[in-house]
Amino acid sequence: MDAKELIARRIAMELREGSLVNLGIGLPTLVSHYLPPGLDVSFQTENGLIGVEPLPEEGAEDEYLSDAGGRFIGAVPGAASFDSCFSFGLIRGGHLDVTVLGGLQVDERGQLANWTIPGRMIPGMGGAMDLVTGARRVIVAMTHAAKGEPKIVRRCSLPLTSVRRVDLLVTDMAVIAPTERGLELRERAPGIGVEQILAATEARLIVPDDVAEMKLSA
Amino acid sequence: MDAKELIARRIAMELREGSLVNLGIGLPTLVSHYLPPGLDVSFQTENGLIGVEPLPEEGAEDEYLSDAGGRFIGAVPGAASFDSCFSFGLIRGGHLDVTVLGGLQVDERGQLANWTIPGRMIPGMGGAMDLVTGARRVIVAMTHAAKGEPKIVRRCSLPLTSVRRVDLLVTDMAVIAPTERGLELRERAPGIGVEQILAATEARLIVPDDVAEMKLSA
Amino acid sequence: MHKMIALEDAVALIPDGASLLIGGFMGIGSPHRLLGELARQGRRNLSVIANDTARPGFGIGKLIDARAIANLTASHIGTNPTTQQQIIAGDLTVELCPQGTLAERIRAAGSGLGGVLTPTGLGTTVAQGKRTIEIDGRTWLLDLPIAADFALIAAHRADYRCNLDYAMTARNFNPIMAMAGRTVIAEAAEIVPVGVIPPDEVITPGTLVDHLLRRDAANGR
Amino acid sequence: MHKMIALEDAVALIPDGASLLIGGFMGIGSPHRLLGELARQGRRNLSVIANDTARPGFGIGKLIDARAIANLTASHIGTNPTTQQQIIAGDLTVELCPQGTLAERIRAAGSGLGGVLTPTGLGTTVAQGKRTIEIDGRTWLLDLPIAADFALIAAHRADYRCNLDYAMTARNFNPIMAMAGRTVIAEAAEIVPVGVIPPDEVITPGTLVDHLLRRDAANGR
Repeated sequence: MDAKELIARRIAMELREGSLVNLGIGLPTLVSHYLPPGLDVSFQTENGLIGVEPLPEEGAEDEYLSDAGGRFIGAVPGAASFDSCFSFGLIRGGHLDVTVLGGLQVDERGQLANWTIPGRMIPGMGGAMDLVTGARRVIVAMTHAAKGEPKIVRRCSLPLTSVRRVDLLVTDMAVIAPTERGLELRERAPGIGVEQILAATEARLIVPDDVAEMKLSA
Repeated sequence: MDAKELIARRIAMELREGSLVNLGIGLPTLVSHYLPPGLDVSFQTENGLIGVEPLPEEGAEDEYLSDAGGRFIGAVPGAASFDSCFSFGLIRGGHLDVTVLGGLQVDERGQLANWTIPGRMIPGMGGAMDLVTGARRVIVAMTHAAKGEPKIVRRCSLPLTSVRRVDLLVTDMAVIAPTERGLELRERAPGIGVEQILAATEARLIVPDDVAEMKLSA
Repeated sequence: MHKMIALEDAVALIPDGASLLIGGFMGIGSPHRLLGELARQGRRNLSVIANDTARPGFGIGKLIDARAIANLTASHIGTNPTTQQQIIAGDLTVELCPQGTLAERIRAAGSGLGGVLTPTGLGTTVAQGKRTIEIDGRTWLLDLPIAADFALIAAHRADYRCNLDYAMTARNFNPIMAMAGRTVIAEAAEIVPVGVIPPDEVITPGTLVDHLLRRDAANGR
Repeated sequence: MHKMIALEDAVALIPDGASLLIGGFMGIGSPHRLLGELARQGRRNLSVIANDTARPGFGIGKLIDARAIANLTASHIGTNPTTQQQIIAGDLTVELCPQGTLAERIRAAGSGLGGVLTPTGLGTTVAQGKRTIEIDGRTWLLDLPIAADFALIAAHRADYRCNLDYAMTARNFNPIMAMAGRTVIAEAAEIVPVGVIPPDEVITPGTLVDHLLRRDAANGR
């Protein structure tokens, strides 16, 4: 299992029956592939739809139906479309149960930076700031380190996406829960030891006596 | 012609091709009966419709379609329905060309009081405050005096509906335009003299040399 | 997700003293079954936010008749003399709010916004005790969001996933309130299979609805 | 009311230096005919407010390619490298705004509200230079309304009275912008008789639309 699949499978375990979920572009999108069987979850795309599903097959593209990355998608029976104000009203108003986003850095305060690298990348924040500020639960999906550089740091050096503390961080090495007390190491990836995690992490982690191995969806 | 019909006919002359108009309950509703032939005007009701028309005949009531007074109405072909936020977005956002409302008092500043008589009548303002504040043009339709008491006064004694200066005042005796300089007498009703108007008016009126007789719609 | 609920059970969720956003305009588009059952179960001391109280015996007027409401926020009460009597008698307190402001305050709560900056009511009695905010030389009234424990809404059609649509002027406050109630209870004139309401015609997505009233033998409104 | 206009004439209404609200999200639901003609007529120095600039050769990317834009307000430009190059070269200034805030700012302008009180962006670089408002102990960022000289919008269907509907995610910013442009120019994939779009399915009432593009021989998008 590669790192992305591992992260996606672990995050899929976090989704609850009946919840409304927004998956960011890229790795987070994979989460929908690993839902526990029978789990009824609705996916929102912030450009205006509840009921996202992957395009069922090539040739079925609707030029009026895309995800937030501009890629053609499908829609489930019972989908609902709406304008951008309504869509972000759902997000900001506490109606979105979970958002899963990628990350560039997460720090000891649990704050996330994921939208810009000044001087190098100015894509704009799109919906990320609203999602991280407004979703009931924010789950960050990212590799634990990037080319040997730790991404879980004492203090974000990159501009923050929100001052809101995220709720869970799932990497290819660990599951970490930002709390009032700091970053709590909750689980380790299969075959990964606590020492390896600590070595790849700049931030101080709160390490319990027993760190369970990640539970993964089928 | 009774006073109400006179007022309604005169106001009908004020409506312009293509405009969106909101008529208050009561006397203002009559205005729609006297539109110049061929004039294309759309009527809004603030409870959520553009395209109001009178109920075409008894028995055609739709339990889901009423005016702002709760009375059953009809809808023209090409009508549009919407929620209360959108409806007042139209009003407050400058998309409503004209509102016609009744009045209890109008004063020399051109300010209108039409929603409450403290200690006697507490119906609530409904949409009146938004309409008077937001419509591009506010036309007040009222009798010139009530039981001998002047309604066009130096200063409203009743609580204001808005601090906004209304644009036109049409009574059974006169057409008066509130301006920066004060209340300008523009027209007199058929058979009514300037002296009669002045006698029935508490406010000071600016009276030009020649006060034309009201132009009325067919 | 099974969200269907019997009328009696839905109303049993609502305790005395609860705050309720109630859809409808003069009873058009009001949740008539819920209102009737609230009165029947004798709920007391409710805080109600709604455009109006319709008229005696109809719509929210039924809650007024049952003396179920202690506090009311509305834009208009002139059509219900019983409401006025209860206010004069001191049994009911009322906050009158301009209709457009009322709609935006509910929307602000449901959309996670901190308030409404409106020109409506500035310089009038409505502005008393409220903050004003000056922006680039223009003054705005700051009105605060209104959420509630429950939103009771009436739809035209609901599908099995609780997607809702509305008919004509019966839409009014319903979809706005469906965003601002901590628990949202909906009733619908028709319940239809998924797909009957196409995505572009859904006004309230089903994820916003917590409970949908079951059809029952006595489904009258 | 006759509102139909030829493409060339519609675009001729828009002068150099005009401010434009332009609907669409990554080109989905953008007014492609208007954008192509703006580029063809060589319009310059435009201020554009839009979610993004799509990609080179597509959607608002055509205006970028034509170097028609001097100022841009958007939430995302990462998909168009030409946009980024023009910013780095100093030919284009950009204000980045969170997407939900952008939508609300446009809505505020179109709805006559004085601003948006949002939690989004608080404590981040987006908050720099902006006012914050404290309400009952909680802090909100004050973002200002955005109106423009023109709104260029793309509908799915328009009827003869210019009532508009939209399809799926092509709705996005279009109906919000239709409220906030001083002149609103719409194009539609289909033009249908009055009544084909029922009242409950109209998203943008025709009274908001000033001009609707005529069908023409080369009606490609």
